[in-house]
Amino acid sequence: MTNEDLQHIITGLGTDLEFTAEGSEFLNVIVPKEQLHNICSQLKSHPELKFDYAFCITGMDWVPALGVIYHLESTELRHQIVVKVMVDDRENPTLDSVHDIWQTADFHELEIFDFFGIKFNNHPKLRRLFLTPEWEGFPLRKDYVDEANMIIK
Amino acid sequence: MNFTQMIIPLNITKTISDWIYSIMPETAASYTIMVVIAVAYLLLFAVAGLYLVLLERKVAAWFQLRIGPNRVGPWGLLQTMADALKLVSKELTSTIKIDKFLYNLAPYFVIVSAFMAMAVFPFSKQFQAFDINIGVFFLIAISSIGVIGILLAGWSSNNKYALIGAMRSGLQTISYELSVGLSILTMVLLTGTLQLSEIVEAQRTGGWLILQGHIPSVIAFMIFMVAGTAETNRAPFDLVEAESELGAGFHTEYSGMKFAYFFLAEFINMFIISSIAVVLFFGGWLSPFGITENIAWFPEVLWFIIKVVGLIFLMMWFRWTFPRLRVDQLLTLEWKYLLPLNLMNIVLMAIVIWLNWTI
Amino acid sequence: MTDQQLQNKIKTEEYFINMGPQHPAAHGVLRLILTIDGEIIKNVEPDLGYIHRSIEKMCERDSYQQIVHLTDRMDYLSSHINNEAVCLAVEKGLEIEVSDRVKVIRTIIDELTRIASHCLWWGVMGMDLGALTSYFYAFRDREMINDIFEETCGARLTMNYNVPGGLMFDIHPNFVKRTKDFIAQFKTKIPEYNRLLTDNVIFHKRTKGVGILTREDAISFGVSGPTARASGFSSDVRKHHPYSAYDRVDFKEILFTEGDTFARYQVRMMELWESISIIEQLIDNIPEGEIKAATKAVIKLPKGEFYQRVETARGELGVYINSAGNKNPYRVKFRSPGFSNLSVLNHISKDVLIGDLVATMASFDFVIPDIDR
Amino acid sequence: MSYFSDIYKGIKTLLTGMSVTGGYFIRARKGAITQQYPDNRETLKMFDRFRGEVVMPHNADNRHYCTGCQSCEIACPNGSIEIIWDRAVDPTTGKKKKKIDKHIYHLSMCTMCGLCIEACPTDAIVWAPNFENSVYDRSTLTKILNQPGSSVLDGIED
Repeated sequence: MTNEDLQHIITGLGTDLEFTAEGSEFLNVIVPKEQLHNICSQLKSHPELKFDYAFCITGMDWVPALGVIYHLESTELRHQIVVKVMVDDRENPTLDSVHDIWQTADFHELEIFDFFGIKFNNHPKLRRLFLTPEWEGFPLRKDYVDEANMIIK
Repeated sequence: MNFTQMIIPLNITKTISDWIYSIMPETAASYTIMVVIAVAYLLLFAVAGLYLVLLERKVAAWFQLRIGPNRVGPWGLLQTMADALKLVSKELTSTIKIDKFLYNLAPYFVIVSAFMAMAVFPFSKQFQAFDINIGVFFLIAISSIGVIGILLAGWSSNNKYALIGAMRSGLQTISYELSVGLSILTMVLLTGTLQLSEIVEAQRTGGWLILQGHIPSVIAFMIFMVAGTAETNRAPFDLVEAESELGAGFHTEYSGMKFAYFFLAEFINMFIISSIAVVLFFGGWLSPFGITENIAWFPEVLWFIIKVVGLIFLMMWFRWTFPRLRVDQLLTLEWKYLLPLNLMNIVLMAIVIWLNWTI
Repeated sequence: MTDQQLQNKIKTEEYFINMGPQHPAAHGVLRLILTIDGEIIKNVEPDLGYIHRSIEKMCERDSYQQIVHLTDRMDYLSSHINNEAVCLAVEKGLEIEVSDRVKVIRTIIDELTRIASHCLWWGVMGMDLGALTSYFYAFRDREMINDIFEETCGARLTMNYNVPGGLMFDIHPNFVKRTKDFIAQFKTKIPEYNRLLTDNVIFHKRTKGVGILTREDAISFGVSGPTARASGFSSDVRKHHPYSAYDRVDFKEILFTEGDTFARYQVRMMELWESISIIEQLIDNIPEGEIKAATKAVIKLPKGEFYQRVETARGELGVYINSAGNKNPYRVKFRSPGFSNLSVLNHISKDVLIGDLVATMASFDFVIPDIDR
Repeated sequence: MSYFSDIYKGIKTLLTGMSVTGGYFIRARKGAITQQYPDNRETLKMFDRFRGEVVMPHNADNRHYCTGCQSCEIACPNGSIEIIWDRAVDPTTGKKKKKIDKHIYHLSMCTMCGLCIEACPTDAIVWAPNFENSVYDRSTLTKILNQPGSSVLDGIED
């Protein structure tokens, strides 16, 4: 399915969706954070989309917004799409968890929480996965400073 | 018990015993001889255990396209001696929350029970410290005491891995004890005696027992080797240690000489199991087809050692080839395969003897 | 006493056990917190980060050429494939088309890497199940591949042979001959592997029906590579999104439907044959051509996002590069196969014995730096 | 009856496995792949391209090819190369020219990626197949690649 067809179908799934294909090989859909869970579950269940394989979930720090990028693929129809979601609140960023749609999100959300500090509602057990529980700050954010361990060129 | 009737091995020892009797009263002399024999056996088997370790390492290396230890002494012959020295000189460390008494007792349980079994081994006609009429029975009884040491070690270490290992060892030994016992019983049917020297003598005329009892004997031998390997906690039945699952199993918390006791006991147990097999199936010290029977100077003990080492090699071959069983499969193998086969085999053996089909 | 009362009376207690970070079956520093009832596993909770080096953060300060050598240290058993993933992503951004020669050489070395990785996996799988000899047989054969790499690339493991735009230097003159020698010899060794381990009855007992992963779960958990293909999930990136020279070679995607440990084992064993066949198709006619496309000394990717998927020995590796147009990337994400594969471990290890968990983990073929990055 | 055929098949596969290891046992002497490392130092030869450590070759007159362009320093991902340079008047042309004072190489920080050698325009630094890099003191891993009193070969442009 071409990106135009995908865009056509996905437009009907929610409101205020932004589409872009610029600078990327995939169709990018920017989803408002309130609709994230709803759109994602429709992306998986829609008979013409069937995005059942989330092959990459990336945390992102677009200063000032934080966000998550979902790379999705349909194992049956073999088309891909990129879903982006942004959250502006840097102090207490919160998004909906999609682990009930793609179970791989469970671990990837832990990783994103660990490095970006984005909290996920309804996540079964949000904890520090890589770092120690008492670690302060979120290392992959652009404003993270650690003078002892970071070498900046 | 009158120790003067003990079979005194070989000429040299006879001279020594004569000399001891000539210089002290009879009771004192018999006790002295007891101590001398005990010390001699201890030394003998400490060295034998160490060389079995070396053999294992060399054999493993050859199976695995390696060279094996070759740095200490010629062809690495002193390697295990050096290892033992290192272990002796090592500090004994332990964790705080152990049960001190049992923790320290456990290795002695294992090693002492292993050494006790030595007493009845018929190395050759003259070379047997203690020839009791229930020799086979004694051997089985002693060889299964060792598991108490393993259980104690696992329990007292206060370590979860050790505890799991010990519990596995318990169920493993209890199950496989049956098969060892029953397969030995099959052979005892054939000889009609429990005395080790008589079992060997019975093979002088009729050929080795594995041939005398043909099919049932062969089955009994196979079952005995499988169960015996399990009894000594060696791969593919080394669930007690199972390094990829439990770290080091029951001896995780042991170090230095106490660890060495467990380690040596494993190899001596291997020796015991092989010795029982040699006596029961392969004619003990008797030479094959009596080829050295008329050579007076030929030490019969050599045949015994050769056969035992052969069987030990077989057990090593098992170890370096097979994957490890899982704990439930271990029990399935025993209760579903070995035990029914064994019971059938006993009946078969009884029929064979009843109909006089033995060779 | 009713059954319920009796059960309450003899109730067992669950306890925790730390498998790792120092454990022989952890293959590194993976720490699993097991909840165990007797010997039956109730829950597996991985605790990661013992060798996390924050490669993604380091990438944000390095130039594109320098990123490549960091990926060697991720999945060190498929280092060449990792390098290639980054280079392909950068080449995608720069819109460079590398020559056929580069493509073919990359593919051959990819497959050699895969064989080497599977060899190591086979040896370690045997070792985890208690058959220690397999380890040495596998390493003997892997040594030949390492020699090939050492002669051509200069290093045995962390090769860093790829650069954006091609290869660092041409293959060594002995490369073709050595590879052919290896293939000829290795073909006689796989049947030996099978006789030693694959056909062994104890091995069958330990692996068949253990750790069953269904196709739906495999997809949902994002499992990829041989692990997914054993469950019937056709996830081979080489087939679905061909890169380098994979579109011009003929190979089968090995698919099994059982999803158990033995199926995962068989997929990898059969992939060895497929890798051999791919190498045989390419080794005799490596085309002539440029070894390195001209790039600027300072590579600046245009603004945008570039995603490259490759198939490493463990599964799908994704490289996501977000460029702001500078000489270093704005954000790099490595979607590592091990991380997603690990997430399914708890799901399929409920109510199994410790021995089964070890077998399952061995068949997943974890490389911990790949999970931790 | 499958009970007995299972036993038979099981034993058969076990014996097959034992035949593999047994075969290697018999051929143990020939098959051993062990390298007895410190003993074979004389015969042990690394491949030409082996990345052991970075060295700077000097010719008989104690001249090298390094112009001090710092390409390697920039290319290095780990900052393991530092060049201390100076400008000196070239006696033949009378122009001021860059000249290295010290080419410092931290072997302890090097990951053997080879980017510096790729970057060098004059091939002044090369790989040496030296793999015995263990030392007792970490500071000895910081090496000065240019020999004392050496100078750049004439005619190497920067």
